This record gives sequence, C-alpha cells and structure tokens, in this order.
Amino acid sequence: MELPLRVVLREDGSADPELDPGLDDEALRILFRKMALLRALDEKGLNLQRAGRIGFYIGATGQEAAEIGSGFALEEGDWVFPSYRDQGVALLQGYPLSELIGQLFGNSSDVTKGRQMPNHWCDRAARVVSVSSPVATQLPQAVGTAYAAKLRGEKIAVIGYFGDGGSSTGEFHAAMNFAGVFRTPNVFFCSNNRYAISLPVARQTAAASIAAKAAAYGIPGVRVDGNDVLAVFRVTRDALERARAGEGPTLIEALTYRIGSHSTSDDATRYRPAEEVEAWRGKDPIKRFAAHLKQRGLLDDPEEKAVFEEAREEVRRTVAVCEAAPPVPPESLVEDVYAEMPWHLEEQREWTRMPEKR
Amino acid sequence: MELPLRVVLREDGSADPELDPGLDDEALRILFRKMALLRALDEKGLNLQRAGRIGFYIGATGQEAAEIGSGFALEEGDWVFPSYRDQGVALLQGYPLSELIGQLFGNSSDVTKGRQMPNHWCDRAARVVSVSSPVATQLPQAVGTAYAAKLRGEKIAVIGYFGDGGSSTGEFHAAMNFAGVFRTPNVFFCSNNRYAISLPVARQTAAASIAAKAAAYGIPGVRVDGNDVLAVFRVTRDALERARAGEGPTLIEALTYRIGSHSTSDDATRYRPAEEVEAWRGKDPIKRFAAHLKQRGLLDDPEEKAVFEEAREEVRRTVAVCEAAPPVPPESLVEDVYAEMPWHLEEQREWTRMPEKR
Amino acid sequence: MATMTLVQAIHDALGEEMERDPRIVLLGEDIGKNGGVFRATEGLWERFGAERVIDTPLAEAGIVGMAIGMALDGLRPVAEIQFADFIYPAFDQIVSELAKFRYRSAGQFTAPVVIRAPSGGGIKGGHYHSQSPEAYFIHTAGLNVVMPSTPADAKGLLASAMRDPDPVIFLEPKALYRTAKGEVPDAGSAVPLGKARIVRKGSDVTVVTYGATVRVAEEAAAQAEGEGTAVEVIDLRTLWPMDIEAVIGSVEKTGRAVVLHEAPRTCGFGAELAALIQEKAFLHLKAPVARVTGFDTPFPYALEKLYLPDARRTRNAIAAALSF
Amino acid sequence: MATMTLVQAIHDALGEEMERDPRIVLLGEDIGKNGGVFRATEGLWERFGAERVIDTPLAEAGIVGMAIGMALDGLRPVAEIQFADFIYPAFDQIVSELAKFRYRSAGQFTAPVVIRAPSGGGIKGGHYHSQSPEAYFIHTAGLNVVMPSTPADAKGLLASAMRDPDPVIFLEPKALYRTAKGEVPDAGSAVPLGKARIVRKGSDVTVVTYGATVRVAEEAAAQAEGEGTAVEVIDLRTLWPMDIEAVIGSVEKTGRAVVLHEAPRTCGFGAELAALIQEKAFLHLKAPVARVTGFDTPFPYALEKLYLPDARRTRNAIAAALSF
Ligand SMILES: Cc1ncc(C[n+]2csc(CCOP(=O)(O)OP(=O)(O)O)c2C)c(N)n1
Ligand SMILES: Cc1ncc(C[n+]2csc(CCOP(=O)(O)OP(=O)(O)O)c2C)c(N)n1
Ligand SMILES: [Mg+2]
Ligand SMILES: [Mg+2]
Repeated sequence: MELPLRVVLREDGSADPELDPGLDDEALRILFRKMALLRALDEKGLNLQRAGRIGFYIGATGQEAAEIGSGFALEEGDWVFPSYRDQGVALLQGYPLSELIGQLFGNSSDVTKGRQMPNHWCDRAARVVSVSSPVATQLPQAVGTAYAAKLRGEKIAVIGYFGDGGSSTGEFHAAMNFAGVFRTPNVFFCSNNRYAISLPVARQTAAASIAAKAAAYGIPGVRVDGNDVLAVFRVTRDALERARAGEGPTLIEALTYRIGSHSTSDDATRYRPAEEVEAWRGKDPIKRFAAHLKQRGLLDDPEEKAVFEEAREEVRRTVAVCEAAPPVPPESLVEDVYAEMPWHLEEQREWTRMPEKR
Repeated sequence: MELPLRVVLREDGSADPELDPGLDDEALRILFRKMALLRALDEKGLNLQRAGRIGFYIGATGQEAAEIGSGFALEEGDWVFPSYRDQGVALLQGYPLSELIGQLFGNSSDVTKGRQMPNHWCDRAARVVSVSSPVATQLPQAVGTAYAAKLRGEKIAVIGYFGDGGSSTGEFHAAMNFAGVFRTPNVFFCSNNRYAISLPVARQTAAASIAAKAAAYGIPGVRVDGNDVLAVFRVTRDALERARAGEGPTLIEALTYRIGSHSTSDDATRYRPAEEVEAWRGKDPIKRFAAHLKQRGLLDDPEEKAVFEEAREEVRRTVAVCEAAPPVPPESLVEDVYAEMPWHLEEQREWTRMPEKR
Repeated sequence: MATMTLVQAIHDALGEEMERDPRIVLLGEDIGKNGGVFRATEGLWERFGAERVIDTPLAEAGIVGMAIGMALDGLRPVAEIQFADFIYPAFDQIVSELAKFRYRSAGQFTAPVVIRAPSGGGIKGGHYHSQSPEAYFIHTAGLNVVMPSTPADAKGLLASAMRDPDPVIFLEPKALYRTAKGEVPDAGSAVPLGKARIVRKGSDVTVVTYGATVRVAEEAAAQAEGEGTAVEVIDLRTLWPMDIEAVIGSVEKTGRAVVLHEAPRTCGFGAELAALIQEKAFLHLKAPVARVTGFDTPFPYALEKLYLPDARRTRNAIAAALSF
Repeated sequence: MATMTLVQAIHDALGEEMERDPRIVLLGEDIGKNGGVFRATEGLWERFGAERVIDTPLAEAGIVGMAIGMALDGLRPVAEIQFADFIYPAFDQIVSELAKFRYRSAGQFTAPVVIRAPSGGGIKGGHYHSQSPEAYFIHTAGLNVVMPSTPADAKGLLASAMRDPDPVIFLEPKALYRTAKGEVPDAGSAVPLGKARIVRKGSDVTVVTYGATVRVAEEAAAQAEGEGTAVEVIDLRTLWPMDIEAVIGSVEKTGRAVVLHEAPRTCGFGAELAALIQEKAFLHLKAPVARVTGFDTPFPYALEKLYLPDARRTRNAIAAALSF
C-alpha cells in the first residue's frame, strides 16, 4: 500500500489548485531567485574545485526544489540540522553567502577558522547547526533541540535533513523512534536523490519507500515530488505547522535526483547510465518552476536570464572577496578544543612555532 | 491498520482448526515437557541466586510458549542467535542442560571456562551462538550467517531473538534492513514481554506494534499470541520454511509478558502494578497448553504433576553435579584471546602466579 | 556535612543542581520511575517530573545524540548510560560529534553534556558490566574525563561537571557505589575539575591512580608503611585534562612511580601516565615507571578477583621499584 | 615482481586471495560496481560477482555485524569501512563482539574478520576523512591491528590478515595509496603478522613508527645522516601484538628512542611504546623516549600540514634526544 505522491506543478505548467500553497508573487519570485542562486553556486563550486582553488565541493544540482521549497517554509526561530548538501536551506535561513563561500576557502574569511572541509559550515545566529560528514548523526540531535524547545514551551520547529542512504543508519532509527515517543516538534526531511554515492535506493532498502518507514515509529510519512518546489514547500510548511502546534513529528520523503556526481571526489559515470541522467535533466526543477512562473506572467525569458546572471555575479563577487583573504593563523590550530586552553594544548601550541631545528 | 493477531488456543481449550499446526501427540507431549523444564529451571535459577550459590539469573517465566513454540520449529542445521533470556530455545536445539547449568556456576563444569555471567552461554555443536549482554548485537550477525548459508546454497534458516527494547537499537535497524535487501533466510523473533526492564513498550515506540516495523524493511511482519505455544510454533515454522525456501526474512512479534523481574538484579514491584502481573499470571502459557492437552486426552492432573516433578528432579540432579565441580584454573584467564598466545599475554600469565611479595 | 555512600552523593549532586539550575535535565534508560538500576536518580522523577527526568527508549546513540541537541540550545543534559559497557553504540555521537562541536564550529556551538556511566569491575558482572573504557575517551580530543573515588568528590566533581562549558565523561566506579562511605559537604560546594587529590603523603614512591583502585593503593601503601616504605598516593579525580603538576611534582620528590588502574594495560591511561612521567621527570627517575593494571583480555566472570589489580600486585610493583 | 602503488597492491592481494580461497567475500559501501571510493576493489565485482563483492546499505554496524556472522560460519569476510573515520557506528560490534567472541565462548566461536579502513591524513579531508584511530583498537583486547607502509607489505600483510584465525583491523594509510610505489612479489607471498621491518640501520637513535610517517622518519633520518647522526628506523607493520624484540633490541643498542605517529598524542599508541620502552630498556636510555605525534585537537582542514608530524618536528626530537 503505497503512500500517495504529492504534486502541485503539473505537466502543462499549471498548479493543482487543491494543493497549491497560495504563495504571493513576491514569494514566488524569491523562490525562483534562490533556486537560481543555488545553481550558480554549484556551477562556481565545481569550477573552483576543478581549478584547484578550493579543495572539494558537493553540489545540489537537480535538487534545488527540495532545498529551496523546504527551506522557504521555515520561520523565525526554527532550527536546521543540515547534511553536507543543504547549502540552499542554510542560505534561506539567513546564513550569509559570504560566510558560506569563505568556508569553502577555509581561510580567514571562514568564520569557522578553516576547521572543516568545504560544505561543512554552520551559523549559530541563523540556527543552522554544523554539518559533519558522518551520515545522519544530526538527526537525534535535532530531536534533542526540539525537545528543549518543547520543554520551554517555545512554538518552533526543528528540521533535520538527510539522504536516502542516511535512512539506513542507526542514528536515523534512534531519531525517528525518539521523536515518535516524545512527540517532539521535528520534521525529518529526506532528499531521496536515488543514490547514496553509487548505491541505488532500491538496494539501500527493500521498503516500498523511505516515507513508508514512518509507520515503524508511529508518525506520519509523506511522499512529495522533490522536483516540484511548490509541493515541497506545501508539505514542509504543513509538517512544520503540525510540529509547532504540538502535533508531533513528520517524515517527508522528497523524490528527486542528483544530477551531478556525489561530490568532486566522485565520478558518477562509473555506476550510472547516461540515459538515466539525461532523462532527469529533462525534469529540471528550476525549468519546471520557470514554466509555471511564465504561465502566471511572473517571468519571461529575458528576466529568467537576468536572474541567473545576477546570481552568478553575486557568487563571483563574493568569491573574489573571500579568496583574497589571508590564511588562518597557525596558532588557531589549538584553539576551541575547550573553553579554556589546558596545559597540554598550551604545550602543543609551541609545536606550531617550532624552529626548523634547534 | 493493525496486523492481525494469530491465535490457535482458544479460551475453551480447543484449537482453531484453521491455524492448528497439526502436531502429533508425541510432539505435543514434548512441547509440554520442555515448557515444564524451562519453568523448573527458572525456579531453581532464582533460588540458587537468592541463596548466593550462583551470582545472577534471568528467567523466562511466563514466556515459555514463545520460547518453546519457536524453538521447537527449528530444524537440523538451523542457527540460533539468542538473547540472554532464550535458554528454552537453546535446550531445544540440543544444548545440554548440564552445560547450561554449568555455565550458571562458571566453574570447571562450564565448557566456556567461567568467562561470562550466568545466562551468557553458547554451543557451537548446537549452532547456538554466544549470548552477549549488549542488546540486539546478535541480529546483524544472524544476517551474516544466513547470507553465508545462502551463498553456499544450504537450505537452512537462521533465527535471531530479541526483546521489545531491542527493537529500538541501531543493530535491529541494520539487521532488518540488510536482511530485507539481501533476502537472507532469517527469522527475527521478538519476544514482546511488554517491558524493557522498567520501560513499558508503549514508551519504547509509538509504532502500532513491533511487527509493524517490518514495513520499514519491505519484509512481512507477523503478530502472534506469545502465550499460545501452538500459534507460536505455527507462525515460526511457516517463517522458517519461507526462509529455507529462499523467500526471504520475516519479523515475528510474540506478545507475551515477563512474569518475574527483569533479572535477579531487578525489582519489578518498583515500576509495575501488582494487578497487571496478577492478570498475566492468569494467562499462564503452560496452564493454557495443559488445558488443551487435557481436552485432547493427552494429559491429566497426576501426569501434569509428574511432568513438573520430573523436570525439577532433572534440574536438581544436574545442579548437584555442576556445583561440585572445581573452580576454573587461574591460568585460563589469559587463554583464548587469540588462537596463539602472544608475548604480552605470556607475560601477563605470570601475574596470575605472582607470589604474595617478592 | 552528612555521611553518605558514593551513589547517594551522586544522587544529591543531581538533585541539588537540578534545583539550582532549571536547564538541567536527565535522560537515560530506567532512570525515571525505576530510579536507575543503581538508584542514582531515585525520587528525582517524582520530584522534577517526567519532562526533566526522561526515560528513553533503548538506544544509546539516541540518548547521547538527543543530549547533544539539548545542549546546543541551552539545556544542560546529564545522560546516564546504564553501564559504561553499553556506551559503544553512542561512540560515534561522542567521538564524531560531542567532542568536536566547539572546534569544528570555532566556538559557535558547544555541547556541555555530562555523560554519567557506572564503570569498572567488582560486582561480578562479567564482560559487559565491568569494563573501564576511560582510555578511549582520554584519547579523544575535546572531552573531559572524570572519575571520583570518594562520596565528597563524587558530589563535588559532578556539580562541577554539570557547570562546565564542555562535555564531561563522568565515570562512576560502581564497586564503590555502596562500599565507599564518607562525609560530604552540604549543598553547593563543587570540587574543581583538573585538580588531583593527594590521598597520602610519602617520599619513597608515588602511586598514581583514580576510581576504585584508590583504595587498593591505600591498602598497599598501608602495608608498605609497616615495612618502612613511605608511599605517596595520588587520586587524579580528573583523568583528562589531568593535574600534571601534582604528578610530576610528586615523582620529582620520590623518584619512583607506579600507575594503577583496572582497565587493560595496553594503550590504557597508564601508558600515557608512564610516557608523561618519563618525559617530564626523566632525570629524577630511579626506576622505570611501573604499571599495575587489568589484563589484556576481555573482563572475565569467574576470575574477576584475579583480573582486578590488588594490593598484592601493587606492593610487588612498589617493591620492584624500590629494589630496582 | 612488479612495480605498483600501495592501493594496487591491496587490490592484488584481495583478488589473489579470493581466487585462492572461495570462502573470502568482500562487503562494504560502494565497493561493487564503483570499485570502492579509492578503487581498491576495482574490477572484483565483475570478476567474482555481486554475491562475493557485496555493496551494502549505509550502516557500518550492519557491515561489521554481518561480517561477524559470516565468519562464525566459515566464510572469510573482508569488510571495507569507507574511511576509518566512519568506523565508529560499528564500534560496539568491534569492541563488544568481534574482539570477544573467541574468549567468551572459550574458543567455540571465532570471528576471523578483516576490517580494511583507509586511515590518516594527507588528502585535505578535514575532521572526518583523516583520523588515525589505531589506539582505540590496540586498547581493545583480542584484535590484531596492522598498518602497512609499502606496497609489498600492503600486499603481504593483507594476505596474512585474510588467513589469520583472528580478527584484524587493517588500516591503510590513504596518503600512500598512490604516492607509495614499489616492487611487489608475485602471488602467494605473505608477510607475517607480528614482525617489524628495520627500514634503516643506525646506532644513535631509534625512530619507531608505522604507516604514512615511515617516510617522514626516513626523511628525517636522511637529513640527520648529513650531520653525522645514524638513525635506526623501525616500521612496526603490525601495531599489535607488536614485535617487541625488534624495538627493545634496537633501543638497547641506540639508547634513544623517538616514537612517531599521526594520531593525537594523548593515550595514543606512542604512549604505549614509550611506556614499554622505558619499562624494558630503562637502564639503556640516555634520554626520555620522545613522542612526535598529531595534536590533541580534532583533525583540522586548513592547517593539516601543520598538524601532521613532519621531518622538522622529528629532527627536532632526534636532536633533543641526542643533546639531552
Ligand atoms: C557513517 C558514514 N558512513 C559512510 C560515509 C561515506 N559517505 C559519505 S556520503 C555517503 C552517501 C550518502 O548518501 P545519502 O544519504 O543518500 O545522501 P546524498 O549524498 O545522496 O545526498 C557515504 C556512504 C559517511 N559520510 N558516513
Ligand atoms: C546496548 C545496551 N544498552 C543497555 C543495556 C541494559 N539492559 C539490559 S536488558 C535491557 C532491557 C532489554 O529489554 P528487552 O529488549 O525488551 O528484552 P527483555 O529483557 O524484556 O527480554 C537493558 C536496557 C544493554 N544490555 N545493552
Ligand atoms: Mg542520496
Ligand atoms: Mg522486553
């Protein structure tokens, strides 16, 4: 018994009035601009890496509707527990592009002192928690933060992002189960981009869907067309509202596709048929949304081009500034391990200053 | 949408002909004798611990139908991955009572050299894998053993036991998911005895049932009356047959109740209402089966008494032999860490012989 | 001042700090109505309610992960792991997450979580109710690791842990829960982290230890005293970051050191202590730093007594150091 | 003999042993069609089929747990953990299960599993693609821990690991995967576990190391030679149980020891080496055993080069030992 797939944007570019979230024109334009920005960021990130100017990059190309649709549903006070692919959500939360790009360079333009690989950013002010590589570790943490809010009576929601691969981890299981038991204000957002690096989702799990797993935890599961920004916005907003209203957690599965390789370290042509990728290129979420906007008279071709050009320009400008920043200072290596520096790190600070030979 | 509860033994002592596994008289008598033996073992184990003659004991009182019904369904070549509460299954697999009781004493009558706490036994010949305390670690292992059998084309099944609490672990999640993906010949048998130490199952998970979790892994889930030895036998046999026939894994949830405390270290009166326990005493699985046997003319009151007396006598005799065995030799402390003893353990062997003071 | 057992002292610290600081919540298995399998949280569920004394499902990764999330947003969670032996399912959360939050976010996010776990042998618990995992956590940069040996320290150190801005792995020597009794100051007096306690002064040899083996050291020292050997016994209390001055100062005086712990020898904390002592007090050493430890085997059931370091082995090591 | 990189040597060992022993199966993430993220299993899926080269779902506890179950019933599983940094979700299976099966069953059940994991820094991988977790496993009784530094050793040690009756944690220095090239003997020649390799003879000071820092030691030794210092370099190859004679024999000769590794210093394997050396060669030591190691911080991204022990720091330690 398959869960229904929620869709708003129809083949002909119109929106299903039943599910249409009814966003105003300005909101629709923002959605489009943010999707374009995210695409522009990916283009630049990949190029910077190829040119050896940054060490690594992970893109979300093809997944912009899932990113921007869900991120746009967040409200003041909500928390985000992202995975490494959710820069789009972070930007919507108010994470400055300059900090995101600074993080890619890991120099002194990186407010986190170059501590982590590219794509492993965070922003306390924006309530965007630090990305870490181990898959899905953020999910039980998201439950804890939601519990804290609930305990204090704050009407906020906490969203945790992960991939289809992440659904196999013990952390996913613990998080979903705890959230079900404690009825925390959580939304678990799975970007099912069909692959965990090379593993297709059909070999990730024998379940009918990722959303079907919600039944194991007594919480609702929702399947949504992840290339449909309005549908994603709609189901995420609904789930967040449920959460804020004290009605408990929701698992959302957004069905989308990773157009690029897993990361700049990966070569997806080794394991994916070109036709499959091509077929999905045809389902580009940005083009799909553009068609809708055009139908609504909110966009035309020159404007569309301009939006992308602006986005690229913004990224270019920011890259120029960040790249020029000096490297992080050597002594910073031993900072922030503890609130106060203990004796052994004081000692080890000397190692960063050691002369060539005494 | 709740999964149906499978029941054979009806209130009036008769068996539902639809589901009745059709065991012959001898088999029915064995089932009864084994349930009695298990009960007798529990009585003795608890007493031995109370008297300080063994250090610890975990009983299965109230869960005999789940233990014996499922264990009796196993066939030659099948493997058992037990939890600490499954001595009944082990005995049915051919694990000698004398070794089981020897293990409780941890002296030289324990073929595993007193290495582990009571209830942490194993028997390679019987294909009963070593119990360990960490909950549910055995489940992914059961998948591996099943995979090995499948790879070699052996038509056997591998059963893994765990409790309602165990269903919350990451290991359960990994095991079920792997088994679903690899379609291994596994049966996962959950004795839902309503509590994980003090935590009632309703606060262990918000799922409608443990069996409902099977949907998350694309495998069938079965709910069975765990106090009904024939129903348990029937669903376990069916699941094992499916597994052996290459049709993949099954999750069985046997609904039963832990009559005693969690272990001799626990005091269940702290967290469980006496009425609840009393109500379940009234559903004693052995009495329930006895009523059925009596109705079928396979048992009468004196015989019933005799079976219990015999079981107690067998346990008593075995205890006497095992208790009299000498302690394990000190040098055995450093054996079996590796196949061959490395230098550092040779050195440490000396510590076991060190004189009072040099 | 009141006389109490170590587990009562833990209990008191929890209750008093919860009273003082509404941000403190407890979470773990069986800690609510049941009061914890060792009764460390007895009555707290009744007193502070199920929202602050949280019985969790059976998943240590969930417990620690949830605690981290709570701490990220202003709560002060104290997680109980029922036995230290069951902390491994949470190892990823501890090593990859808890220990690294401050560093990887350059201080934007911190996770002041206390993880309490009954540790060590002495209760006939076999492999899985007896292990001493401190070395794993000491090796993990970013954690505080603490183990008390007296009721007063248990209370005072736990209070400090609950107020510390960084994560603390608080290992409780379960063998001492009911056997260690002593005077405990009344409310509010914390024992600072990072400071060792000189249990006994002596000039001939230094025994460095912590947790349940402190009393082994004391026993051995008392025996040695009868033979004219003055043993200085140091209880580290905070294992890491440790009180380096106390240890090096003592060894510079005595010239001999024995390190003593229950955990297996190889790559145990004793190795670090020995390495540090010989690095920093090399010219004072009259004998190699000796290690008296558990065996490099899984923790055994029947032979537990033999496994655990005792006064006999400690005295032998002291004697060997003296006659080296 | 053929010349190849370290990762090719690993690849060859896997292929040859699988050919020789039908009980061997490989399992892990992305090891099938994709050939492993470092290409260690490239072509093996095509050659041996998806049943023996198994792409698993994303759950390390499942990978190791499944491998244990396979090994319990006669298979010879080789599990790949994509990066050693992701081994922690499997920590419980490794520490509580894999390491203890033989002991707790008194030899009835054994789990000859090989766990391969790319380890160490040098690829700009930040916190989670750079760590060196060997100390955790060395401290865990019942495991073999191996780390090669040359293609020939990689092949020979991996072959031995796959034939060993006990579990082996096989850590592969990923920085050397493509940068270490060398002659590798043809099929069948295993390098025994437990034997160190004397990389370079010398009489003034012993540098004990393993994995990627072997070449750091060689570089430092070559520089020191120019100044008249003869450095003996020992590559342990098997970290535990280690070749104690090789190390102690060397230090008895040179009287000075420097231990060198990438992992954080505190409670790292260097602590054990220092402790052992001073225990067993105390009277030969002319200077304290020095440790050159990674920092006690999470592994940094931007400052990776500074974090990793280099020839500069090694030479400083050598010089300090000589002038002590
Ligand atoms: C615990 C853990 N194991 C393995 C990895 C290596 N790894 C990085 S990403 C990835 C696949 C994740 O797939 P999915 O969850 O579907 O997310 P996606 O990358 O497709 O967005 C793997 C295996 C990891 N980061 N963490
Ligand atoms: C990983 C782990 N965490 C905690 C424990 C402590 N513990 C032992 S049994 C138990 C409850 C298990 O409940 P359940 O799975 O329902 O099995 P039951 O005892 O009811 O048969 C707990 C929490 C453990 N053994 N392992
Ligand atoms: Mg994916
Ligand atoms: Mg239970």
